[in-house]
Formats: sequence, structure tokens, C-alpha cells
Amino acid sequence: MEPSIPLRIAYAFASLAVITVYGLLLIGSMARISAKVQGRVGQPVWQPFIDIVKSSGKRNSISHGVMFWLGPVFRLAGGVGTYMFVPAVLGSVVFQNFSMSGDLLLVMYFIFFGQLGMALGASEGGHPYSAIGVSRGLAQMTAFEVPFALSIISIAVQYGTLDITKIVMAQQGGFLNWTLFTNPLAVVAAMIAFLGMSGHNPFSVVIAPQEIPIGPPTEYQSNLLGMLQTNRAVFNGAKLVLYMNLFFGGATNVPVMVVKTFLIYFVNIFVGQAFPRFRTDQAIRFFLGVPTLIGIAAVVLFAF
Amino acid sequence: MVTPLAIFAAFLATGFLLPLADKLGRRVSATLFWALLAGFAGLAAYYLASFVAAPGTLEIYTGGFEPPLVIALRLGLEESAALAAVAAVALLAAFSMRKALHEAPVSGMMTFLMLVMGLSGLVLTRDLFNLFVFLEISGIAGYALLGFDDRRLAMSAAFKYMVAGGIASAAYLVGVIYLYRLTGTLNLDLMIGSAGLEGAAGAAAVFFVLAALLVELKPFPANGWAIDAYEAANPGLGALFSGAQATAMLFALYKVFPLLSDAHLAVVMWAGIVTFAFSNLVGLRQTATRRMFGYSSAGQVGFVAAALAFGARYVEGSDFAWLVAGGLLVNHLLAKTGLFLLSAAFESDGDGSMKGRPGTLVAAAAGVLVAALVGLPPFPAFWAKWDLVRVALATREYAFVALVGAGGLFEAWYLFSWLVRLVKGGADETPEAAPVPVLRVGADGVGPVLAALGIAALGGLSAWTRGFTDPLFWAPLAGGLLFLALDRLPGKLKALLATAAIAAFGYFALPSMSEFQKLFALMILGGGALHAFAGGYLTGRRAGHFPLYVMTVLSLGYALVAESALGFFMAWELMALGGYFLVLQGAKGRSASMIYLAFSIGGAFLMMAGLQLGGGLIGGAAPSPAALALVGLGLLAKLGAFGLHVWLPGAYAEAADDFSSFFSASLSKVAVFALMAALAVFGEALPGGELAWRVVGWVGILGAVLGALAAIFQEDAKYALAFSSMGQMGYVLAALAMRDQMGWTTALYLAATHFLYKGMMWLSVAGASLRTGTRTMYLMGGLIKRMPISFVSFLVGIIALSGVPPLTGFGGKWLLYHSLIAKGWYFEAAASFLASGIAFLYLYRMIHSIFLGQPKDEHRTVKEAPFWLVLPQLLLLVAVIAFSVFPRLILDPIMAVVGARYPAAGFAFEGQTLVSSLGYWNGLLTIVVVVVVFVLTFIWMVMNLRKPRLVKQFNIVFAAERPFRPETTHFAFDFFAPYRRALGFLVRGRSEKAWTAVAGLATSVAGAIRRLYTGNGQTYALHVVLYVGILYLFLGVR
Amino acid sequence: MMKKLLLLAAIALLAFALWPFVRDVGLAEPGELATAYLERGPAELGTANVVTSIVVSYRGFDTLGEVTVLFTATAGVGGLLARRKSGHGKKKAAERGATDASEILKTASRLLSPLLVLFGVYIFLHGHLTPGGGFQGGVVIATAVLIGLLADPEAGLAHGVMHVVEGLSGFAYVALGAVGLWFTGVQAGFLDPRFLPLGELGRLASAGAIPIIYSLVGLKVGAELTGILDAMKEDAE
Amino acid sequence: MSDVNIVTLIGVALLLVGFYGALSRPNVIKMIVGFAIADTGVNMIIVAVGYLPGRTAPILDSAADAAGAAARMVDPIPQALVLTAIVIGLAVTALMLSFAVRMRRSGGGMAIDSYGEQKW
Amino acid sequence: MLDGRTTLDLVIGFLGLLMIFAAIWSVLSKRLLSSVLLSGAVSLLASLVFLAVGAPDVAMTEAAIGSALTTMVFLYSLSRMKAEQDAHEDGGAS
Repeated sequence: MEPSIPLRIAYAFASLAVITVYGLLLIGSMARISAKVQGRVGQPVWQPFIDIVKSSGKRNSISHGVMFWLGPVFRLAGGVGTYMFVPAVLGSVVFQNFSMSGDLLLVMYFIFFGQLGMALGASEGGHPYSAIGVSRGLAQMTAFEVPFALSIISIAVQYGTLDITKIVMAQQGGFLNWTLFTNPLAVVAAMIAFLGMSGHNPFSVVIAPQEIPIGPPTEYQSNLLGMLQTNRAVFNGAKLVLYMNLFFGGATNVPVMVVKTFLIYFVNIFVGQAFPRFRTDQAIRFFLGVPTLIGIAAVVLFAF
Repeated sequence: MVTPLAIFAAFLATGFLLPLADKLGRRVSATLFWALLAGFAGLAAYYLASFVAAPGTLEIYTGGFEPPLVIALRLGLEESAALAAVAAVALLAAFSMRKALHEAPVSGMMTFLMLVMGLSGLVLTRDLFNLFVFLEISGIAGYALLGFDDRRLAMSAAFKYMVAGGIASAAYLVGVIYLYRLTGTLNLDLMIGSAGLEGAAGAAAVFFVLAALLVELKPFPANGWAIDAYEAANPGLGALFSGAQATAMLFALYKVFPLLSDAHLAVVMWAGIVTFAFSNLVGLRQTATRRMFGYSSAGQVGFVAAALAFGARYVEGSDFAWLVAGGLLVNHLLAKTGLFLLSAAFESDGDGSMKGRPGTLVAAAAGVLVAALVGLPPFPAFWAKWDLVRVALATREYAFVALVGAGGLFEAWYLFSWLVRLVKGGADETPEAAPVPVLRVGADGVGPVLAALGIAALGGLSAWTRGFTDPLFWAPLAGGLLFLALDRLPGKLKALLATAAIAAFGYFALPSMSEFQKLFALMILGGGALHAFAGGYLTGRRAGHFPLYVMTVLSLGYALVAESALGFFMAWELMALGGYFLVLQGAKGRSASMIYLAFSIGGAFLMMAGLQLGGGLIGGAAPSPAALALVGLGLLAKLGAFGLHVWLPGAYAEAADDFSSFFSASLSKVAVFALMAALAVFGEALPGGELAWRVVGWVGILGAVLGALAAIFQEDAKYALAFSSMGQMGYVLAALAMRDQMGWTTALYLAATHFLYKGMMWLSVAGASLRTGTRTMYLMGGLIKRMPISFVSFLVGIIALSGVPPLTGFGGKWLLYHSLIAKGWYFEAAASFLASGIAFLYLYRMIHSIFLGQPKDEHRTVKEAPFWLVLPQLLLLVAVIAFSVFPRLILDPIMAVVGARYPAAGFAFEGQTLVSSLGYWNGLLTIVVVVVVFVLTFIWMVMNLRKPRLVKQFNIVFAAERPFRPETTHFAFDFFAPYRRALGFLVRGRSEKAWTAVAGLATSVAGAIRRLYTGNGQTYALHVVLYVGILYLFLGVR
Repeated sequence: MMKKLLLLAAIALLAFALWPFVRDVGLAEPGELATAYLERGPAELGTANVVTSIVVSYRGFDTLGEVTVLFTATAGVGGLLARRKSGHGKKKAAERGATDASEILKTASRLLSPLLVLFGVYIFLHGHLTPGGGFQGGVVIATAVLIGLLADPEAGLAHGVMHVVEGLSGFAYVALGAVGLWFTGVQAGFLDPRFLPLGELGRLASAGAIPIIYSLVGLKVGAELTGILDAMKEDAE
Repeated sequence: MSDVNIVTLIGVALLLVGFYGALSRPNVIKMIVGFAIADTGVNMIIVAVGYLPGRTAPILDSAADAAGAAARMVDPIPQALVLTAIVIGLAVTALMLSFAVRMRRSGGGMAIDSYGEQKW
Repeated sequence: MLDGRTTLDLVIGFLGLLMIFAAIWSVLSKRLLSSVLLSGAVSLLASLVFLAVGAPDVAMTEAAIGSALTTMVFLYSLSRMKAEQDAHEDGGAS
């Protein structure tokens, strides 16, 4: 019973609303937890909601040209689009989103869409720091892509398909046949890649939040900044859902999804606290070293 | 039929009377001299015409009795052709030497006449002792002519020449007298087949005669004296030696062949081919032009002798000798004469210093002559080499073929370097710096132009006789000539005409094309027309660009529809030649074009050998792995596969901007077409079997990774795009190496989409560099405000290339990964992930450095790229968008074509969704979702955006100080410094170093060998005697 | 040292190459071509000296070529060495302090050279009867002139006369050859002497045009060799 | 084959000595002398081919003598050929000498290796 | 047993030995003049051998051209060479 087009769009909006709210809450709670770890009180959990409302409400904003506007539009469209192509919850029509338009490769490559748009917008702004930030971000991206790609290939060989829904179905029936247990090496490589992807310490040189605010968001304020912050939530949500589906058995209902994604993100943050920041070339050398070997091992395990 | 004895009577009578006539006045003797030469040429032409009409031979007996008693002459088709050649060269040489002849005492003219008579005697006589007499006449006349030059150089050279000539004639005499003693006669025809020749003495006697003739043909290493003679001689005389004397001597050698046993013929063959290879090798180190021509002449004459001997050993009937050796000889004859005359006209005294630069017509003639001499199409030597290599491979003479290839490559290198010095003046890289005056050469230019026309006509004739009669074959040449004639017209008009011409060729060629060919025709001919139109973007005449461009595109077109392997190969080499000249026309195209030429010629020779091994005909060839390997290597060189890619960045970047775009977008696709056709014809087995194909796959993937990696660190936009093209082609090669339905669909899809978006990017960069006047990226910046359309086209280009979903690029990535994983090539898939990641880097760097970031002051008033560039970009843009929205538009034809070749359905369409064993992709739905999401977000952004203020350039949040200079705030130089620290070591240019080492080895070996020519006449004589002795040992006579 | 070794090796190789001739080719009766010449020569051409018949008529084309070789060599030598004349002034022999010819030489040469010239003419007139012929006669004349030159270096040669003699005799030689081609009824051949009566063997006026041709050759060779000697001597300071 | 042709032996010996002389002595004139000797050697070899002891020169005394001439006479052909060869040898030697003189006049030394400016 | 054949060989052999000896001496001698004269002697002896072999024409030619003229040409060129030598010493124009 394929739902009709308008109904499908409505479902899409609903699913989007859920993931956005959940994403913002996730960021808020994570910020709070890391504050607690560092002995601070930390910001309230709903702080991200306040930020978005505050920046969207700004009376005027500045612009450096057409591309400068389109940057955040690309970014948010990238985030939302990525989420649209990932089936969040197995079996439920609402959360199936538009995953029928492409398989895992589409999702992997659509991640670049947002980054590309953001990079163009930032460099239109003319601020040298944004160009430096993009240069570091892209350099690091090519590095962590390798272990991630290897783990994807290993899964593709293991399950004989790149269709996310099929992968999730193959992991049903008890947590023992999650990819975590059937193909642990791939999961380790993917999780390390996820660190790089999310930009937390030790790979946070791209936006270097502690030091002077450099990197793409430097020039943006007002509603453009609001869109970027929204995207942070949606994009993280989408990535978490993807990881959940691929490696942790996916979810048959929303609460399971929330718990699993929370835990995945928690691992990410947990690791982030314990490490100083890598320089870009160190990050590159790191990713092309041990994680890649693990990825290769994962592929060898299943290929031959 | 006038008896040929009239030649001798006339020459001698005039010769004897010339001193008396000279007493009456130099005018009288000069007119007598020219009248005789012209009469002789007329007579020779008359003989040639009559024998072509009525083939047969005319035996002439002197002295009134039948042969054994008297000396017999013979005049047949071959003899009259040789006579005509001698007469033609004599006329041209005399014309070039006319000043020297008139100033010298009358004995100069007398000796010139005696030389010509001696040579015609050599051709006609059938009596061996009489051959000796004429050998002496032409020899002594040659030494005397060489001696009329007052310089000390000429004296000593003539002396060395005489010493060698003396040894040769002594050997000849001993040989002849014992031949008489053993066979009882001096007449060649009666001597053939007589019993006396069998024994050791007979073989030795024949050997001595043969050795004398060989020494006269200046074999390596016993030709030191000859090289000095060429260097010292007045170029007209040089032409006479290398053209006329060589022809007569070769003909004499050919006459003696029936006497020779197979061992003798083998000696001649190997002596000749060794001379060809090593003389040309030593030629590499020559800078003095005439000395270089000396080496080239010695090499070419050796080559003809080798061809003759080869024909005599392996091929029955004389048509091989006539077609191959004759073709090579006439090619050498005209080309060398033309080059010598050119050197006379343009160089002060042959040490390479130029008196002036030739005009367009003479420059074109010089190009034709050099191309003909090197054996490029459509000139006679090309066809001759083709047949020679075919028979050589059939008789498993592989070393012979290798030497032919090596010699040709060396000769091409130094001849084209000389041509570049001649045409673009001595200054190395900055022709503007010292504008050498263009010399209106007038009379002196006539000789070379005539020679060039002659050679072109003969090339055309030999093509016609090989059955190439369909107009498409002649289209490239006709097009080139037509546009050479139209060269005076303004550039823009020519651009339109060129587009029309290419479109017309497409219109005529399309009906006869199969689906497979149509696909590539779209890319190549469509791309050709597009870039022809873009060619109008420059103001002014663009002299020399359009003839070459049209020729290259049309030859590519013909390559698609060629039925026979020879037709395809001819188009292939023509396209390489046109490409070379176009790269040469680039501002700093000199060294890049030379490297490109070397790789093209080397690759083409490998391909020729492969095509020949594979049976030559595209249709009926039996599958043979060796043929596929060789042809494959040649194609990998043209594709710029990793390892053989050294020429690619320089050639793509240094050519004119619009040709660079065509070169990278369309021309590389012909290599893909050829690879696919080769697989269809020669079967899919490679010598190494499956492993070999896996290696080819890895070569492709490595090319992609390292190409992209190298592109990141380039500061010059065109070099970055060149390396990027190399990378993209790496993907295509890997996809081809998979040899299944999924692989080939990917390859064709990648090739087609690469053509689309790479064309846009090149043209956009062309517009940017035209407006800003520079190609270095960090000098540009902020052009989005002034050149929005170029920015959009470049943006769509990078989105498509990087594979970001909505556009066609993602289809390519999707197909690639699915076919790689399905094939089981997992690590290749991981490596291509890395490569496409890296691709992302340089794409962003280019668009940031050129269009975004800080605009420079001088670029404030820059206008948008000219309409001529923008229109093609828009067309391509529309195509990319169309294929992105409806992938089936392009995938259906591709899958139909591939389906015919590999029926197994790896990829299949279900409605709009493309399904493979591993997953699915619905292009239409993807782009709809993306667009909807984008529009919604855009509307959301516009709603919240209140009163946006457009701020000025430097109003940015900057730590403390206010930036005021765009140069300091445009971060673009060494953009990926951290990346260089991490992975820079991978692209340290190791293959460049490897290939330079190879070139260095060749030149150092050349340097070592040329130490042999010590300049001491006695040593040269010793070399001659030793050479004869060693040849005798090879003969193995007990 | 290396060159010496190579040289010996080269000579040894040459000897090895010539060895088959010395070993295998011994003495032998004249072949059937030689016997044909011996029998038909005197019969068909009426010459007593068979070698002359071969040199002048049967293989006349060789001799024509050979004369051309000499002619070209003379032109070459003349062109090379005579240039000096147009160079700078010709010093007188006396200033150069050349020793003057001794009295004996002068008188002997005055006596001897006419005799020698007469002897030379005799040789090439009887070329078809007795050994010797055009070449030998020409050389004798040349030596005659040489002796004259040695005796009195000042006596410049009449160049004009010499050139005319050389030119005309050469031209006449070729003309005779051409005549042979067109006039005789029987299968005509270039340089065929039989357009004049053969006459009786052994007499002076026999063997058709051979004596005329040979004397023309003699004149030409004589003139040319004198030319060479003259060019050589020309300005020996 | 005891009937080794003595004249050929002499000719070959002369040829070898001539070439040795021409190739060993750097003096230009000595080289030409060497070549002259070699020429004489070659002429000797040519005549040697027609050598047959006990035979007379190929010249007839009178018409009657013509009958058995072929059996008594030597082979005339090598003699005809060598005539031309000797004259050509002279022509070549004369030309070589004039070149030697002109080379000497143009400033070079007597030795051949002082004319080595054209090399490589 | 000294029949006609061997005596001729003996004569020729003797002349041949003489010629080879003269040739070797000519090649090895230091002074130019002696080597030229000796080559003339070789030609003279050669004409004798030609006479012995039964080739009068050749003998005459060899004697006249080989020994007389060639030697003369050599001597002339020798004197010309010496003349150049003097011209060089006193800085004469060349």
C-alpha cells in the first residue's frame, strides 16, 4: 500500500520534525554532560532551541553576494537531504523517508553536498580563515573516508547488498547478529571514521571552537547562522541513524532509535574529551595508518 | 624511343666543349649548362612516361655486337624512375648552387655535368666493369665539386672522402676481376646463376663487389668521412650526394642483388638497419644542421638498403622492392633535398645560427618535409614502413622491427627540434624576446616548396593505389589544405567555417556508423564542432591554428569509421601530428610538444606492430594476446595511463586554451574507443591472462589517485585540470579493464560525462585566464562578481566531476563502485573512494582561488568571457542537467551498445530506477527530492532574511587589524600545505625522473658512440677496412 | 698502440678475405669469351692487336668513360691548383732562387723532345698493329712536353692551343662514336668502327676507324696529362 | 692445387703492403704513396688472372697467323681492363695530391691528424 | 727440369720479391723523397712483370704512367708542399 505522494510528504515532514527536535536535545544534553565531566555546570539542555530562535530573530544580516546566501541553504538542504535518503525506522512507513531513491552510496556522497555548499558560501565571504578551515576540513575528510569506505565495502561483501533496508533486515533477531558482533573490525574502523566525520576532538582542528572562531561559520550571523545550527542537529541525527542502521541493528520503533543513537553519540563525545587536538597532517597520517589497516582486515576477512 | 646513349653523347659533347664555350663568355657556357640539365630532365620524364604507359625493358648494345662481347645498357621502368629522380635532384641542387657555380671557374660546371652523367651511367649499365668506370666518374666528379669550396674544411673532407672511395674502388676491382675469372663474363645478366659463384672464391668475389657498394652507401660505423663531407659541402651539393648519388648507388646495389646469396643479403640487411638505427641515435647529439642531415641521410640510405635486402630475402616478385624501398627512397630523396635547400636558404653556414625565419608557406613546407622524412602519414614513407613492418613481423624478424622503431623515434626527435628552431627562431622559450625577421626568401624558398608538393602528391598517390578512395579518408587532408588557403581570413569567420566543416563531416560520416561509433562520434565530432566554435574567442587571425585543428578533428572522425587497420592507423598518426603542431603553437609549447611527440611516435609504432601482429585487418583478425598487448600499450600511452603519462600535463596545459579543452575532453576518448575496438578484434586474452587485466585495473586506479593528488599541488589552473583529466581517465581505464557489462557501462558513462563537464571547466578557465591574462590561480580570485556565467558553468562542472548526487557525476561513481564490488575488486573500490575524495580537494581549490575569495584590484573591470566561449559552456551545461534529471537519456544507448558486447545484465533499468545485484539508484527521484528540499530551505531562508546589507569587500570579522590588500587576504597559495606534508612524497615526480633518465641514457650512449668519429681521415680509412673485414667474417666464408 | 693493433687486425682480415682467391683460383686456359675475342677480333675488325680491338671497339664505352675520368680529373686538378693564378702575382722563377736547368739538360731536351713527340705519334698511329695505343702515345707526348718544361720552366705553355686540342679531340671522339651508331647498315652500335673499310690486316690503313679513334684518344690524353703537369708545375715557387 | 699463381701472390702482397703504408703513416704524402702502391698491387692481381706460362701476347703477326691463335695466346680481356684501371689510378692519385697541396696551402700541417676540426 | 714454365715463374718470382722488398722499404723509409722514388721503382718492376706475363700494352702503360708520370706528379706536389712550407715560414700570404 504505497502511500500517495502528498501523504508521503506529510510523513517526511513529521519524521523531519522528530529528528530535528531529537537532534537539538541530543546536542544540548551532550554539551551538558561534557560540562559535567569538566566540572562545570554547563548550559541548559534546551539551549540549542534558544540559540536558533535568537539568531533567526535578528533584525538585519549582512551578505557578501549571492553565493554567500546559498551557502547555508546548501548546508541545510544537505543535512535534510541526507536524512531524507536514510530509512530511520525499519518497517514504519512514516520514517521510511525517500530512501527508495538510492542506496548507501547515495547517502555517503550526499554528505559532500552540504560540505561543498558550505565551503562555497564561506569562501564567497572572502574571509581567509574560512578558506583555511575548509582546506583543513576537506583534507581530513579524504583521510577518514578511507577507513569508512573500507568498512562499507566489508559490509557490502558481508551482506551482499548496499541497500540500507536490506542490511537492517539482515541484522534483526537479537543483538548477537548486529554487525557489531558479526563484523567487529568494520564497526571499529567506521566508529573511528565517525570521530573524524563529526569533528569532535581529537579531529576538531577544522572549526577549532576553543581558539578564535575560524572556519566556515565565522562570517555568518542572524538567520543564516540559525540555519547552520539547525543543520548541525539534523545532519548529526542523520549520520547517527545511518550508523545505527549499518552497525547496530537499526530500529523498529522510535524509542529504540533514540536510545541507540544517543549511545553512539555518547561514545563519540566520550572519546572526544580524552584527546588533545591533532594537526591536520597528523590526522591524515593517523587515519591512513591503523584505522585503514583495520578496514583492510575487515574486507579481507569477508572477501576471501 | 630515343636511345639512352644520346644522354652520354650529349653530356660528353657539351662537357668537352664547355671550356671552349667559356672562352666565348660565361653566359654562353651557363646557358649550355642549363639547357643540357633541362634536356636531361625532360628526357628522363619522357622515358618514365613511356614506360609507365608500356611496361617492358629496352636492351641497348654499344659497339655493334651482342652482349658477352660488348657492354650492354638496359632501360626499364625502374631505371627510368631512378633517372627521373637523379634528374630532378640535379635540377633542384643546381638551382640552389647557381651562385656558387657561376662564380667558380668553368671546371665547376663541367664536373657537375660529369657527376650527373656518372650517376645516370651507374643506373643504366649492365656491365660490372663499366659500372666501376661510372663509379669512378661520379666519385671523382664528386670529390672535385667538394673541393671547389675554398674553405679548409672542404679540402680535408674531400680528401677523406677520396681515401674511402679509393679503398672501395680497390675492393670493387678485385671483386670484379675474380667474378670475370669464375663466371667467364662481365655482363651481369649472363653472370646470374652461373656455377662459378657457388664456391668460397665465388662468394668472396661477390662479397668484394658488395662491400665496395656498401662502403659507398656510407654504412655505420664506417661513415665518418661521409658525415664530414656532408658538413663541409655546399647544401646543394649535400642534396646531390644524399639524393642523387644515393639513389644511383642503391640502384646499383639492387642490380647486383641476383648475384648475392642469402648470407650476402643478410649482411646487407643488417648493415643497413644498424646504420639506420645508430646513425639516427648519434644524430640526437648534433647541433650543426648539415652534420645532422649527414647522419640522417646515412641512416635513411641504410634503411632503404635494408628494405631492399629484406624484400629480396623474404618476398617474391619485385613489387615489394618497388613499393616499399622505392617509396622510402623517393620519400628520402625529396625530403632530404628540400631540407638541404632549406638549410641553404635559412642558415648562415650550417652551424645552426639562423639568418631569418621562413614565412608561413615555407614553414608549412618545412613541416611537410620533416614529417615526410620521419615517416608520418600521408607521405610515402608511412605506407612503405607499414608494409615493411607487416612482412618483418610475419617472418619473425623482431630485432629488425625494433631497430626500425628506434631509428624512427630518434630521427623524429632531432628533426623536429631542428624544425622548431627553424620555424620559431633560435630563442628558446620567449619568441617575443628576439623577433627574428621573417625572411622573404623568394627564389630560395621555391626548392623546398616544390619538394614538399612533390612528396605530398606522391603520398597521396601511394594512398590511392592502396585503395583508399572514399572521400572520408581524404577529408582531413582536404580540410587542412582548405583552411591553410583560408589562413588570411579573420579568426572568428574561420571558427564558424571550421564548425560547419566538422558538422558536415559528421553529417556524411554518421549514416555509415554503428551505434558504438555514433556514441563516440557524438563526443569527438560533437566536441570538435563545439571547440571549433570556441576557437573564435581570440581576436585577430590566429595564423596556423585552424588548418591544423580541422585536420586533427577530421582525422579523429575518420579514425572512428576506418574499416581497415591501415586507415585507422593513418588517421591515428595524422591526429598525433596535428596535435603536436597545435601544442607547439602554445606560448611555452616547445618542450611539452617534443615530449608529446616522442610518446606519440613511440606509442604509435607499438600500435602499428600490434595491429600488424594481429593480422592487420580490423575485421578478420584472429585473437592474439601479443597483438592486444602491443596495441594496448600504444593506447595507454595516448590515454596518459600512469607511468606513460609524463607528456600529458605539459601537452594539455601548454596548447592554446581552446585546443587544450578539445585535447582533454574529446581527443582522449578516441583512445577509449580504440581500446574497446581492439578488445573486440583481438579477443580479451592478454599474455598475463586475468592477472594482467588486474594490473591494468590497478594502473588505472593508481593513475586516478596520483593524478588527483598531483592536481592538488598545482598553482597553474591548466596543469591542475590536466592532472585531473589524467585521473578521470584512470577511472575509465580501470572500468574498461573489468571487461563485463557493468564495467563497460561505467567506462562509457564516465567517458561521456567527463567529456561534458571537463569541456565546461576548461572553457571556463579559458575565459578566466583570457580576461585576467594569467593562468596562476592565486593571482586570480573573486571573479564571481564579474564573470557569473563562467562561475555557474564551473560550479556545475565541479559538482558533476566530484560525484555529488543530483548531477551526472554521482551516476558515474555509483556505476563504478557497484561494478568494482561486483567484480570483487574491493581494494580498487577503496582506492577510488580515496581518489574521489582527493578530487574534491582540487575542485574546491580551483573554484575558490579563481572565482571566490578576494578579487584583485586589476580585475575590478573584467568583463564576462566572450560569447564564443560562453555558448559552448551553456550547451554543455544544458546537456549535464538533462542527463542528471533523466539518466536513462544517456544510459539506455550505452547499455544497448554494451549489451551487444556483453549480454549478461549486470545493470538493468526498472522504470526510472537503475538496479544492480548490490543496490539501486533512481536518478529522477533523487534530483526531485534534492530540488524540493533545496527550494523549501531557500524559501525558509528568504522568509527570515530581513533587510540584508551588501557589505564591501573588507568588511569581515578579522582579528584586530583591518585587512586592506586583497593579495594578503586571498588564501590560495599552497592551499593544501598540510596535505603536502602528509602525502606529498607520493607525487615527487618519480615517473618524470624515470623517463628523463631513459632520455639521458639515450643521449649519453649517443655521445659515447660519436666519439668514434675522431676527425682523423686515416682513422676513418682504418674503420672502412676493418668494417669490410668484419662483414666478411659475418659472411662466414671458409 | 691501440691503433697499431687495429691496423694489423684490419690487414690480417683483408688477407683472410683474399685468401680464397689465392688458394682456389689457379691458372686456367682463356675462357670461351676470350677465345671469341681472339678469333673474331682480327676477323671482324681487322686489328692485329686484339687488346686494342677490345679497348677501342668492343668495350669502347669503357674507354670513353675512362677518357671522361681523366677529363674530370684534369678539370678538378686545374680548378684546384690553377686558382692560385688569380690569387696573387706569379713570382718569377729567378726571384724564387730556383736552380737554373743545367746546360746538358737544356741541349738534351731540345734534341730529345721532338723525337719523343714523333715516337708518341708513332705509338698511337700504330695502336691497332703493335702494342701500345692512345694512352701510351698520349703519355709519351706528355713526357716530351714535360722534359721541355723541366729544361726551361719559363716557357709557358700555349694554354689556348691545349684546350682547343683537348676539346676538339674529345668532341670528335664522341662524334665518331655517334657516327658509328647511325651509319652502318648492320646492327649498329655506338663506337662501332666498321663504317670505314677494314682494309688488309697488318697494314697501317686497316681496322676501320680504330686508328683514328685511338689517335684522337692519344691527342686528348696527351693534352690532358700535359694540363695536369702544367697545373701542378704552374706556380711552383 | 700446386699451380698457385705467383703473380696473384705478388699482387696481394703489394696490396696489403700498400694499405698498411696508407693506414699507418700520418704524413699525407706517405698515405698517397701507400695508395699508389696498393693500386699497382690491384693492377697486378687483375693481370694475374690472365697469366698462363708459355703463352704469347694477344697480337697477331699476320692474317695467316690468325688460324690457331686462340690456343697460343694469353687472355686479352684483363689486359684491356687494367689499361683503364692504371689511367684511373693516375687520375685519382693526381687529384689526391692536388687536394693534399691545397690542404697544405690552407694552413694545415703535413700530417693528416692536423685536419681533425670536423668531428663528432 | 727447368722447362719453360718454371723459368718464367722463377723470373717473375725474383722480380716479385724485388718489388715487395722495394714496397716495404718505401713504406718504412723516413724520407719522403726516397719513398716516392721507391714507389716509382715498384711500378717499373711491375711493368717488367707485365712484360714477362705477355701483356706488352699493359707494360708500356705501367712504365709510362706508373713510374714516369706518377713519380713526376709526386715530385711536383712535394716541391709545392715545400714551397707552402717556405711561404708559411716567411709569413707569406696563403
